[in-house]
Amino acid sequence: MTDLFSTLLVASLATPLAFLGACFVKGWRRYALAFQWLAPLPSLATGLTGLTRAPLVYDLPFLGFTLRLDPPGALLLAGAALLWIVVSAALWRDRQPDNRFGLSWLLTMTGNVGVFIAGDLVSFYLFYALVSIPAYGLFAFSDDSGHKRAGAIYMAFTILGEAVLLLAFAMLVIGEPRGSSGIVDVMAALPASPWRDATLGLIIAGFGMKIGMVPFNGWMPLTYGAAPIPAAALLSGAGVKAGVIGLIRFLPLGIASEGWGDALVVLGFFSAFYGVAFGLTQQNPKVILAYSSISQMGVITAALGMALVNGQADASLDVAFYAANHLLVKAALFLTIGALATQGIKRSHANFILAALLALSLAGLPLTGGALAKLATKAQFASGPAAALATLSSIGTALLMTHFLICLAAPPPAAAQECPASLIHFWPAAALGAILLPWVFYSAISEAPYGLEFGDFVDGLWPVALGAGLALVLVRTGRSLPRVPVGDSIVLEEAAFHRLLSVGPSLEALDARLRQWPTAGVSLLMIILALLMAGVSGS
Amino acid sequence: MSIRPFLDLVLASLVLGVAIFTITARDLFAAVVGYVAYGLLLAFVWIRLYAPDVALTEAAVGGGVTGVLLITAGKRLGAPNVSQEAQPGPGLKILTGVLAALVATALGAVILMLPDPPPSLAPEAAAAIDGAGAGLGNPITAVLMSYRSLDTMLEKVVLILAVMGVWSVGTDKAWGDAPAPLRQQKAYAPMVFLAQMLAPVGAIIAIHIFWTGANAPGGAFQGGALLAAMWMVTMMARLVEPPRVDAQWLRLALVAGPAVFLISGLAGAITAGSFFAYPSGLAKPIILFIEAFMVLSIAAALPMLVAGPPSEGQDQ
Amino acid sequence: MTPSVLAGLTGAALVGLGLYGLILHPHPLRKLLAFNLIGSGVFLVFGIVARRGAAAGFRFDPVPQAMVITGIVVAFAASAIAVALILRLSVESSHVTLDPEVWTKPNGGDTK
Amino acid sequence: MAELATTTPGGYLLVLAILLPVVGMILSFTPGGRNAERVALCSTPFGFALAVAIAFHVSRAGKPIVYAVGGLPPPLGIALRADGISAVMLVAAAVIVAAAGFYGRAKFATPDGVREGRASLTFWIMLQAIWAALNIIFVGGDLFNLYVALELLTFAAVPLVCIDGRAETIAAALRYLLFALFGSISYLLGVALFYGAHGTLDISLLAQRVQATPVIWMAAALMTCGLLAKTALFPLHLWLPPAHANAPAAASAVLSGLVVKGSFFLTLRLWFYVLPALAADKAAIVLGCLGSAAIIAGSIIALRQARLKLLIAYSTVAQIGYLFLVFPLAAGAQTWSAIGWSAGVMQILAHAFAKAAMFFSAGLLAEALGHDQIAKLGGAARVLPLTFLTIALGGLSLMGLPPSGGFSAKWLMLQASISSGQWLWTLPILAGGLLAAGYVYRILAPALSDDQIMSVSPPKRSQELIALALAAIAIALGFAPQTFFDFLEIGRPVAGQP
Amino acid sequence: MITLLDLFSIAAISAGTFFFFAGTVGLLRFPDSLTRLHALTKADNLGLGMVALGLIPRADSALSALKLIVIWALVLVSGASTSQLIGRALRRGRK
Repeated sequence: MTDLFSTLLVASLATPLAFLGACFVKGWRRYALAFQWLAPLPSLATGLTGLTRAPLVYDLPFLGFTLRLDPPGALLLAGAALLWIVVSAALWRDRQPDNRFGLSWLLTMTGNVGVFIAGDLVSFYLFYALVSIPAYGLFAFSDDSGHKRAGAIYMAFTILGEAVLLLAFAMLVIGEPRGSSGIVDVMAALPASPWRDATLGLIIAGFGMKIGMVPFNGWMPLTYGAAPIPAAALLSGAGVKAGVIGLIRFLPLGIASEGWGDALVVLGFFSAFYGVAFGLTQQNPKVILAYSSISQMGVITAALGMALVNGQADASLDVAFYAANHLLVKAALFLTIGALATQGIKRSHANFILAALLALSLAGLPLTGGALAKLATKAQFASGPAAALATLSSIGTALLMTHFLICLAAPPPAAAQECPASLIHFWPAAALGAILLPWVFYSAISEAPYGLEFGDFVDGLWPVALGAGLALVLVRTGRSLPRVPVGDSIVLEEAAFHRLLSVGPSLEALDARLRQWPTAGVSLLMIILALLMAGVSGS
Repeated sequence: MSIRPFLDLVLASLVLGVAIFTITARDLFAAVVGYVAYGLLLAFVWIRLYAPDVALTEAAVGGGVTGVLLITAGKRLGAPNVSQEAQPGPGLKILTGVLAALVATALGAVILMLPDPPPSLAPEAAAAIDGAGAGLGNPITAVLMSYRSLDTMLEKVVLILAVMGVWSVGTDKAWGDAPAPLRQQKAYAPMVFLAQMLAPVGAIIAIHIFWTGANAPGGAFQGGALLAAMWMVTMMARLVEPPRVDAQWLRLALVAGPAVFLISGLAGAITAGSFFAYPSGLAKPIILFIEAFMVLSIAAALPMLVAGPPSEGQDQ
Repeated sequence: MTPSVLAGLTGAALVGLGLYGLILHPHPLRKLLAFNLIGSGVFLVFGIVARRGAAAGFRFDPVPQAMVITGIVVAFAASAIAVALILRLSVESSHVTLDPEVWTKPNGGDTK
Repeated sequence: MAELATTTPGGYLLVLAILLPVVGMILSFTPGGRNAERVALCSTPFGFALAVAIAFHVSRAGKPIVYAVGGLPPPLGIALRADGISAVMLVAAAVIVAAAGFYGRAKFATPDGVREGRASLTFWIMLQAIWAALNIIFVGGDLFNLYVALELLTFAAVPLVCIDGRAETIAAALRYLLFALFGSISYLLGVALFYGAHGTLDISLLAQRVQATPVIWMAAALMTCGLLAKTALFPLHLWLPPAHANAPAAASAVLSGLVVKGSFFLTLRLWFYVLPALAADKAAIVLGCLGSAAIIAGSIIALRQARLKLLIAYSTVAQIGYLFLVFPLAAGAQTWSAIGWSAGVMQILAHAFAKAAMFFSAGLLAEALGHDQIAKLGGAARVLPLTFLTIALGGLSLMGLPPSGGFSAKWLMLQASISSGQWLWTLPILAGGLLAAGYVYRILAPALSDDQIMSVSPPKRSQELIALALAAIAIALGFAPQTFFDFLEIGRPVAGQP
Repeated sequence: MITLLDLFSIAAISAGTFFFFAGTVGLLRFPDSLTRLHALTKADNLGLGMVALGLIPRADSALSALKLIVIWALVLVSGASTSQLIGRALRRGRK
């Protein structure tokens, strides 16, 4: 039985790679791209199978890669695979995006699948890079300057994150005495490692850049604003979860560590409220969703922080569930923008109500998946200030989501064309799925019952109602909120970056001087003398 | 108590003086002439260091052939062509001077620190004279041809490569033609006379040097260099013109030395059990055989290096 | 002061002189002269090493002398290539200089 | 160490590896004409086979294989030695030379109508000369023998720079030659001092005899600087950008991928094989600092180049900097020095293949578009998909993203610098990666954008595939198994136990 | 004890050195290049001849004696023709 399972595991990675290979055969390329929605099917199967099983480890021969699937990974894998299948199928059914886009799409998909099942540092780093970098091709291959800017900024953050993580991983592997690079082994060795704190700092910073943790949040609104709806749905839904799984894998959840835990909680909740606050200043629904992602990822960070404080190893599954719910809902919400843009809200109130349910599910509306997600993280936000902040954040989410619903009335013009017709057609199904599917997963991962008593119902309802109410009040009082440029802090960071670039010309001038013959000769003599002195004084 | 140390001192200061002149001379051509004189003086220094072979080489190449090369270059460049580039500023001059002085001082210091008793391979060489270099009275030839045969072979390859490099600097259209003559003027009686007188004698002396090289100072390179000089003299006198660069005989002459060296080196693997080894007893004749061809190659290569790349319309 | 020590110091001085010229002279041919000066200085160092190595009935150690002979040949080959380049440069362009500024074209790169 | 002076089984292969290209040169030169091309191309497979055979012998023996030329062992005779790193370098050289040869056919085949062409004859002869010189450098065991090889290398490389005869390129070649001579004479002076101090130039004998005397330090300083000048380590890089950017693509690839590695290889030999017994930490730090400066400055200036080939040339300046981090990172006999050593060799190989591939592609691109202005590359990737795939793969390795040789090199360097407690080196390593990403992005982002562009003439598919193959090797290096790194350890002297 | 041959050698060589000295003085003191050239060639060729003559009796073998004469002859030839060339060059320089 495990053999079949491990075969599935390998297949879930091999299939996308096979499609990738097919792209290099001229005749097959069209079909490989058109039918790539089939590629994640094994991953879906693997994910669903892996939900309830003990972690499975499988060493790939030759490559020295290790695959490892545990329930949290399985949960996210299943969700991501499902999303990729649905969106890819729709996208290639209605229109044939060009090869650049298709290839970037397929590469991102491969990385996204791989990152959940990678078992050793190097392969994790590889898939993490794969899910991050080719995504550039999903929105930035354009002659529009805005898109180019978004792409450049996205790339800058991605590469910076990669560099930070590379250093962190190097420390991890050095800290492991037996020289293994398996994630489990290096994490087991981390507490004893002399570089423990530096490693953790780098880990949080590196993955923080992926999940838009403040102050690394600037790229997210820009990117989602620029990306066409299907791409945005996938990046915000599945792509970002690479960062979440990273934090889940590389935070020593089992071992209580006060300092880092508290730090994470603070960072997390700060992001959560920051996202809400700045989201409210935006009008473009896509951008608002981006800010809500920042806020939701903040909640996740905070949850992980609490888990770190209390040393709850099992928290990883709860957080994964929260993330999986966000994965489905956020993707569905992006599709909603396209759907309502074309159908027009006036025509069917049903649609609007559905959209509202979907949006408020993020805030934990009872009976929706969101409510389950809240329940799942109850263990983390059990009591004390954390619990209060958690409730506060869901009020905020409700507020932001209502703002989103209001802004849906004036969707961005391009939204209609961006979204594939069939997705719009099946949008209600997708939305319902996003609301209900978590129930399926939940039964698989947790035995904590979802109480249907009136009390729980009210507990779940009042923050949502309060948030929505606040939003409406906000509308009544007229928008007196300041207009913040998309990506807020990014503007400052760009300015700083350009100041940094200004060393270029001076360095060039220096180089021109150094390349003068006499200067070079003089430096040669100086190096001779320097080496001589270094040697004589050294010995 | 002898006058020698004084003479040495004079010689050293003379060498340094000419060197300083070469570096500081305002005029390009003057510097070139200074360098030629310097090369000849250096030969005496080598004599004083008991290095007659090096002295011969230095006189033939350092003084002679290099002299012709540089003088021809200086003449072709002419006066006005001294670079338009700004002269370096005084600050740079001082800095460079100080650094160069520092390096020279450090070098002098470590030379004085060289270990005593000095390490030497002379005993090994002495023992080896009647070993692998059997029958060679001149240890340097033994070292060059047998112990460091790989170096010597490669050095000849370097010569060929240099010839090719010089030729490659020409223009595409001129390829295959002959290099420009060494002197532009028409044949001139005294020059012709000199060439006619000197060339045969020089050739004989060259062969003599090569032949005695086995036992006495001298050898393939010195002989070849002298032969080359003679060829250049005749070319300067316009008695003969430089050959076309695609002439087969020329290329064969150029590669003869290294080729024969290579072949015998490879043959050594069969006949003597190791590459570049000589079958015992036959070492001397084989070495002389190889050297004969190397004389030919050197005599062909040096003038070609001086004559420069092929130039259009030099077809005879 | 023995001849070999004297020659060694002369060699060091020549190296210093040559370095100065090689670095400061703008004209490539002058640089080449300076290079040859350094070369002869280096060969003198070999020479005194050989002289000091006098032993076993030899008045010199033959190995360094053999190296000097090889070195002289190589140095000459180098000079020949350099001279050929200098002359061609003087034909191709008005200024015989190594100054990079003269040769860097900001918008170059359109291949002919 | 006595076993390093006497011929071992398979030693004869070393002589053959040296003589094959030499014979090829002579055979190309004498009849000239089209033979040059035929001889050069035919000899490449044999050379490759020889290199592989040598590698096989080394791995089987588990220790260096030696050949005493003429059956005359050092100190009087010359010995040739091949250890793990030499064998690897021999193979790499054979591959890249062969690639350059087959790539260069398009441009340097003897034109019809003439019996012999200047450019073509020069190219084929110099290519083989470079090959010969490199092989000697990789297996040579005698410092003076290596000097002759260095000169051979320079004299072969210079004519390739100015093969097209434009004044610009001649000036570049002249600057290259003169500065390289500067370097070689400095090296030779060091050789003289070594002989004067210890009466031998054989690497393994010196390794046993050297003591840390001022004479040795002076010799080491002079030789190192000479080699740095030939390796174009910042700030001694004045000759490299014009020379590599103006040479024809086939030549640039060899110059940038292999020739600079030759002199760097000798620097490794000097410090790790001749002077392992010396406490050279300070000197190593000097070299490491120069390397770091090269990484930062080279990358930033590469970021600002307008021409693709100049950008790639400056990226070479930067990548050379990485090589010199080996000296602090692989010093001593600690556990981490093995990691540092592997990192250095991996960086040599990864850069050699990636850079050769990129120069090939740059050449194709310039042929196809009629220019190599980065600003005018908009949309070029749709015209030349394969070429840009190659550039992307090469860039991947330069950036140090997985899976690639470049990644393995940086990954190991980081590990070595962390576990050796030399934290500061991680900064240039990472910064270099970021900046490299910057300049690769500068090439690729516009090329992949929607802009429209006209292709002058489509490139030859065969040439594109050769470039792609080299890039693929650079990527494949990322999957090198542990046995490969063990192989590199063969014959590496460990400090303290000469 | 000093033989006649020794006396002869001493006389010849000192005469030769005198001519060299004279030539050098001429080189330094004469007004223009042509006259300097004249002094140099004339005096030095003779001086060298004297020296060679003086050395012949001291030569260890007939061959080396012959060598001395050959050397002198070569110097005469080259000296004569080179001075011609230099003179011509000078005249051109004037015009």
